[in-house]
Amino acid sequence: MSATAVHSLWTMAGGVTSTAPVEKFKAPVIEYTQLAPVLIVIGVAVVGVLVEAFVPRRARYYTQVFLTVVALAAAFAAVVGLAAGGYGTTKAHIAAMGAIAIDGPTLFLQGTILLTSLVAVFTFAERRLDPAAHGKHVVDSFAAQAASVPGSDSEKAAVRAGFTTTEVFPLVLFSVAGMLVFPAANDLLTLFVALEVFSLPLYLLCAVARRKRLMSQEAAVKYFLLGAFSSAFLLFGIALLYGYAGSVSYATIANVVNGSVTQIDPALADTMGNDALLLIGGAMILTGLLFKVGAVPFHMWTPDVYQGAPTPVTGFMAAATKVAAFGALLRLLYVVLPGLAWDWRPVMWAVAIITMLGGAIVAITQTDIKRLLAYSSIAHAGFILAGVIATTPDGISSVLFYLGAYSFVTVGAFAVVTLVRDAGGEATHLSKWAGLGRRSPLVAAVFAVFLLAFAGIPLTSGFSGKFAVFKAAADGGAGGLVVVGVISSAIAAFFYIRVIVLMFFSEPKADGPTVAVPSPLTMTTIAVGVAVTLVLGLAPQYFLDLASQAGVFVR
Amino acid sequence: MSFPLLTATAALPAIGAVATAAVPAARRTAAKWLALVFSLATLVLAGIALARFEPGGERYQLTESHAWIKDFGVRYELGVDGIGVVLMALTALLIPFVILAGWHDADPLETKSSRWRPTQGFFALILMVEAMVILSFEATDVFLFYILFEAMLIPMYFLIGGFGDRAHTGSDENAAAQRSYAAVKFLLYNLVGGLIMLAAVIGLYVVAGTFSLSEIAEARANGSLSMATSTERWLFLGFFFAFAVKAPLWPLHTWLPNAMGEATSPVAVLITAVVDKVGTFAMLRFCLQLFPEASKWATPVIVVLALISIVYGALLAVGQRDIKRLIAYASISHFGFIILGIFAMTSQGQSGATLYMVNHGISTAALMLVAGFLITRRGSRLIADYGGVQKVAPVLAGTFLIGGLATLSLPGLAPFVSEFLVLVGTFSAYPAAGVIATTGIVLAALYVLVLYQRTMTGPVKAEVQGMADLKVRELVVVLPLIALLLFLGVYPKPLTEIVNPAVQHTMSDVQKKDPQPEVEAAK
Amino acid sequence: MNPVYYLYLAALLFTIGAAGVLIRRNAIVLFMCVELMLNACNLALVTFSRMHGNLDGQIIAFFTMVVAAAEVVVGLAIIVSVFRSRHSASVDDASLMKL
Amino acid sequence: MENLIALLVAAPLLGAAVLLCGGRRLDRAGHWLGTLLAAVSFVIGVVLFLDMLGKGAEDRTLHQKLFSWIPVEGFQADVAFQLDQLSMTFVLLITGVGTLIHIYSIGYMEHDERRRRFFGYLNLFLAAMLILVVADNYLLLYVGWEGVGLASYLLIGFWQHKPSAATAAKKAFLVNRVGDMGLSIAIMLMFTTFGTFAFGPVLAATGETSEGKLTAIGLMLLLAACGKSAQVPLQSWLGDAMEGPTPVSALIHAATMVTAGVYLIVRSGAIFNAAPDAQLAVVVVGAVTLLFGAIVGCAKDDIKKALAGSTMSQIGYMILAAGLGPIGYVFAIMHLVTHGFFKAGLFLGAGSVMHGMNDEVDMRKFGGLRKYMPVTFITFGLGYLAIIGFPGLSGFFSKDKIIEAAFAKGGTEGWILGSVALLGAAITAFYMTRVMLLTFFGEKRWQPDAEGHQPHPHESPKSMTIPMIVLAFGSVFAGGFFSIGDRFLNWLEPVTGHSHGHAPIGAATVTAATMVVLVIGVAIAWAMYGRKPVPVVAPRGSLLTRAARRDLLQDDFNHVVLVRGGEHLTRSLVYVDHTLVDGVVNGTAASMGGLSGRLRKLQNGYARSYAVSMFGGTAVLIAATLLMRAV
Repeated sequence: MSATAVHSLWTMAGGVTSTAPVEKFKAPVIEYTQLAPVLIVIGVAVVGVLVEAFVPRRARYYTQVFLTVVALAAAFAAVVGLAAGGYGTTKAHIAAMGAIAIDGPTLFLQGTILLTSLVAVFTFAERRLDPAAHGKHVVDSFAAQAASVPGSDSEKAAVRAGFTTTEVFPLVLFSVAGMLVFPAANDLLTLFVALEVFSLPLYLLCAVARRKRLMSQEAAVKYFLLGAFSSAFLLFGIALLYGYAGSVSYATIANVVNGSVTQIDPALADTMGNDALLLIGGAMILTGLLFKVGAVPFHMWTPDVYQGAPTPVTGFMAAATKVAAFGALLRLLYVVLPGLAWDWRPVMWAVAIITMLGGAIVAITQTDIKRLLAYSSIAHAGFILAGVIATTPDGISSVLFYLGAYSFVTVGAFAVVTLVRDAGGEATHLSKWAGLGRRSPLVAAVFAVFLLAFAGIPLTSGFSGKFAVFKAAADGGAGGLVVVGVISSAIAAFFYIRVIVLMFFSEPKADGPTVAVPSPLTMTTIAVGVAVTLVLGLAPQYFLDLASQAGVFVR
Repeated sequence: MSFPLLTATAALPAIGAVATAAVPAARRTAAKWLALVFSLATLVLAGIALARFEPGGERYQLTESHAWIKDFGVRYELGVDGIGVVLMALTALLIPFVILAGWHDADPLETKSSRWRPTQGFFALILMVEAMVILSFEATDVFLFYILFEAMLIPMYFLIGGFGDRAHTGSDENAAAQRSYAAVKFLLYNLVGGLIMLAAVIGLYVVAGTFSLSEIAEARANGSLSMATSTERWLFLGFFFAFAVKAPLWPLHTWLPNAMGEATSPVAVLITAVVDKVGTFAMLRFCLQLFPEASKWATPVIVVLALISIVYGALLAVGQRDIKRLIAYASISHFGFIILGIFAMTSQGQSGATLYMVNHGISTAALMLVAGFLITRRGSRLIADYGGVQKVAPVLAGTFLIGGLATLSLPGLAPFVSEFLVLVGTFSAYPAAGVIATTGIVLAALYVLVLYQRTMTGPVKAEVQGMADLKVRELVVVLPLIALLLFLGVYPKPLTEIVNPAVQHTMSDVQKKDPQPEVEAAK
Repeated sequence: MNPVYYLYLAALLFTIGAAGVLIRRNAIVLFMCVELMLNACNLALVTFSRMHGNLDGQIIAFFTMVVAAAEVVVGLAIIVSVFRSRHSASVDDASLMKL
Repeated sequence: MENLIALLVAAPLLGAAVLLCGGRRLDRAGHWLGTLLAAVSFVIGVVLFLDMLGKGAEDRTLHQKLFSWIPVEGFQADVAFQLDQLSMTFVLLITGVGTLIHIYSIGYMEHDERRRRFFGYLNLFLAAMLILVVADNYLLLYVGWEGVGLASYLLIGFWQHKPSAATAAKKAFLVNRVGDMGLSIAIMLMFTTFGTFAFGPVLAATGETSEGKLTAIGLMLLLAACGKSAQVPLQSWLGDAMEGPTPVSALIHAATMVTAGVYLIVRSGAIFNAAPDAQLAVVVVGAVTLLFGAIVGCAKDDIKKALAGSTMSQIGYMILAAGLGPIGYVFAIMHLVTHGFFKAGLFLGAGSVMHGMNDEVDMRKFGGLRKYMPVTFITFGLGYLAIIGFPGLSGFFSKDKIIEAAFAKGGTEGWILGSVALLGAAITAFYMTRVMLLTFFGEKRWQPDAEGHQPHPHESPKSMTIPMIVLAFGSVFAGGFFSIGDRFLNWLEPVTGHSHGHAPIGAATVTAATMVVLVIGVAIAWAMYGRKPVPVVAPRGSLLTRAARRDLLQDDFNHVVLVRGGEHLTRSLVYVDHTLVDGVVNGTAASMGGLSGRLRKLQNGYARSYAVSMFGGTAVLIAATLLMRAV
């Protein structure tokens, strides 16, 4: 493989084997066109940083929004172009000297991430929701000046001056770039770097809410510390796997794991014999990924961070991170560790079960809509894990489909959450949502559609996704998981229904929140969410086809 | 390609629902008329379907088949057998009455809000339910059926929770709480049932690889699809559980009295006369056809549960103080009969059960709607608040009595035919069960007559004084139903002719033959 | 010297770091513990690199250092801003959101 | 000719439909229409009868199939009629007495604003009763059976504003339903045994099945008969049914409907003949009821209730006779017919008395009415003589035959049954004489009614007296007409069969014994009520009297055991439904909520504890993978 070629180059350069003639340095081959989506996003992100430096404050917002949207759209176009060019199927291969896999899942997930990010960015750019609070300045969801202390004079001054944190746009782009690489990573190093690239901007994004800044900062601290903690685990796992296989390339590790490796030098033979390295390493990498996915018991950051982060960020994070992380998880389990399936399947079974049940049960007693959606996302992670465990091609495609369906619902739902506001900003406490259906039937109805999709009611995308995943799981011999999934769906239904009851059947409170009339930006987000929800619910065949065509990993 | 009649029958009310919902807030009455017109047009289409159906022909007729979700092995497959077409027609028949009866049920109490359009919503939801129910009677694809089975819960849920009976005791908040409790209970019970069925649906796919009823049946018949006994049983239980919740069968019944009590009468009719029929219908179509062996295996338990439902429902009906809850428990008792008839697995039992679904739909509609008219007048659901109504409103009392007599299966009225068939069918297979079920007829008389006595007879209560008799709109609702009850009681042949062949198909699915009369068996 | 000992040391350092994260309250100390864990990883990587005789591990170690530096940038920014608003670096004080 | 059968039923049915749906417009002419249609039905009946007489005894049976009612695989129920001599007898009785009572009601109900509806119900009753007797299968019979039950319900509860009437109506329907349960089980048994429930095939095939099956069928039919004919233990509704207007009591609760049980048993003779155990049950029920009714009749002060007791008792005779088998069938029917005349006459007389006495029913408040209501007195008196079996009058012939047949049963059974029947005759003489004396003789004990109006007894209008006179003719002559030359026996024998038992004592002896007990009964009654003034307020009376006033405590038993027990049962079931069935579900939900609340606490907001969870999770993950490998 090309990766080893590169590495042996370095090895030789180190002079370990001086007997062999020194080869001529070969420039690495980088398939720029195939990496175009990532490169576009990163490039524009860098430009965005420059914009912050050089463009006058007044024009920054428009420039940034324009650049971000264009970047994401262009990247998406590139993905579509690649897919149309057959890179998802026949021409799938490993690019960038073994670092990146360009194949069906990669393109599908990149497409999903780019689209969800695009819609999510619309909510980032929304500036009409909070007009009354800050006088003449139009404001968005982000702090005027994140560095100023909450409640301090400098903050007030920043607000008065009409500052806005337009840095969020380049940050989002960096994060998206990381996410695009994450599921495509074909060696452990790329995996790690991508993880950090998409995580670090997210930590920052969490911290920059305009309202409830203390909570926002707290969310960021928690997310950061725990995220760093988990990446340490991931990295140690990487070290152990590398120790076991002598390589970080997925393909090589896979060959070593299932024993089909051809050349065995003594050192490799030595470490290969030590299964503990493999098992512990694998488990620790899983830990890192399960953390990102939000699976129990690595989920505990989720509610706090979802609640504290600015809602547009939450929506983006909940949707895109999950897609990227599951993509990476899939690739790890299907490409690197299939030989270890007998070991990780029972463990993942257990994780899936407690994730489904835990998420659903704890959600019952939640009183904050964002926390509720956080727990819901945990339960959904459990459902997706059920599909992951199927270990069949169907499993891959069902997970891909589920991720696509889920991410749009999530972005849409959080977009609706940004609309319901009172004097303190977003009114996220559930009691404030009482009677929303009376006051703004349309918003409530839209949110109900999202909730029903979360609950997996037929004719919504949630049902199609859930059905696909459960079907794959049952086909893959995980019937028990399906039963647990069904039970936790029932439990989960309870709290989704509770919100609907609250919105429609409770009398509106006198001091209840108002529903802001958003700009076309947020409207677009919500409309896309609803449209995708219904289309994937009523006529999912095209997308299922897409997912199943994309359901093959290249090795 | 011929005209997709079945699709049209289901699509029409769906379109109607959208159209009704789109009517501006101020044009309330227009929305009502629009809904009524759509429901009547649906009735016409259903009538055409009924007329086009040839009892002696193919098992499934008017079929349509289109690719839908290939990956799930799902096709958009429609077709009706005798049972389906009859129930479809019943649904189409009842909805105009439901709409007419609920004409004022969703008028907004205050007219100041311009965006809140309850009336439009109410009628749109009713039409939505109609569309889904009709389609579920037509679906010959398990997945398609499942989707509708679940999806219809949502409009039903909003109908129950959003439009409660305005006659209630206690404070408004209390009533609202009760109502949302009932709605949530309805939804959760049915959702849990549905989700368990989902597991079984997936299991079925894993085993069979398709959801097409005809393909599965064919594969089972020619032996290319064999299920392990335990698999079949688990799948059967998954399906049956969902249907038993919907039907509802004891002890899964407790959502029904709440839902029927809190909903407006037309919605209560919608629940018990239309939506719940999907459950019993599905037992006949899916449980027996897909899992014949498991059905036979489970029969003893189901028969016992059905018997408990019959007796228990009737006894609880006697003990109720709320008119609508009483009718709800009576319905539980009746559903016991239907399920008993289905699982007796005799021609008479199953024909009876099918007729029972139709007749119960009509008779409960009649009784419940009149009860609703009564309740609206007095503003109370409590039996004790009434007395002597027949003196002031004789026509109301008379129609109520006829509805009641139909409920207690008086010969000459339609329910008698079906109930007797069920009893005979059960008796010939399980004599003891038949005898126990017969006590249901005494208990039915008890709760109906007690209800009638306490509300309609005796001295005229002060609050009842001056109660108006039925108005023209209400008569238009009630009289056709009563006429139908009489007609089908005297001449049920048109129905039985359509139903019989379908029942024979089902009987051959489960490979059951009617027990021979002793005298002939001896020969 | 047997390189395995380095592995043991790496594991030990990793565990110390993890324990520190669990035990200490000061966000800065917590963060340093995480850095310790990352460096334990680096040690392990380098050791394995030596055992296998290829450079992959060493390269990753370099990357890790860069990443750790980036983490410091982000992390300190967040921690400092929290400190400024709360006048406390204790992570236990940041518990507005729970249940 | 057979097409007329449907018309027979259709005429009153049409009347019912028109009268009940017609609305107020028909108020003025409604009663005439109802009466006319009843008469039309009677005329058709007569035409059919004459036609039947013109044929040979063996081909008198007419069949008419209207349409296939419930065609289901293996199950064939037709709307088809069969008119044979037995049915014919009933048709004439029903339409004849029915028409008379329609006429009577024109006067009786004159002041009731709901008279139109009353006639509608009466017509409905006629139609249902005719369906009952001309049905050619048990299922259609069942339709008529329930139909008369409905009509009876509506008519007993006609004055619904009176709670007692509404309660009585409900009770009647409910008790009847218990009997109906028997009939439906019997039909189901027939279906599983014979594969059909048409009279012809079933009755022809009794030889092909076991006696056990037939006994079961027979007992179930008996249960049905008990309900409809107010036999012990389902007799309790009849007394309360007197809440209905008196013409109703006369028609439905004396002459026709209550005798349907007798019809059922006689019709199913072939089944009973082959099931001696069932037959025994029938005679026991008949004998017990005979005494029961008679005793109750002795104690009642309410004239209609006394007559109701008498009805019960007389039907007991008929059931007894029917239970005797072919010896008794004919006499059962004959007594039924004569009883139809005199009991209807008696009730109409009672109605006439009440009509004149401000609707007073307590006989202790009558007295000396013979002068004020001569026609009523004479017709009532003739009915009285007929019922006690005064020689030469109707009752004498029919009852005598039954007593004779009872003895002819043979053996100890015969002796016991015969004696019971004789004893019944004595008691009959006693209580009827009591009624007669209290009402028409002695001094006036009239009391003002609740509103303080002093009664002014007067003779009733023509429309009421004429039917009474006609019925009195029947009471006097029917028995003789039937018996002379065994006319009735010959008429019915082709249908019911007949056999002469071996009476241990001669017919003359029986007649003589009957006469003796009759005289004794009358004498005792005269001694108690004729010789000395009767107190207006009833004395406390002996234990038996008090028990008899309360229907021999049977109602109390029902009340305590069934009503109270039932109330407790339903109430506890409501509780169970709420706490147990619903409770389990709510409990699951609540416990889920509790679990949620507890698990929620883990999310305590401290980042370090989250890290612990992660660390622990990883540890477990690693341990589990390693363990998995080790195992």
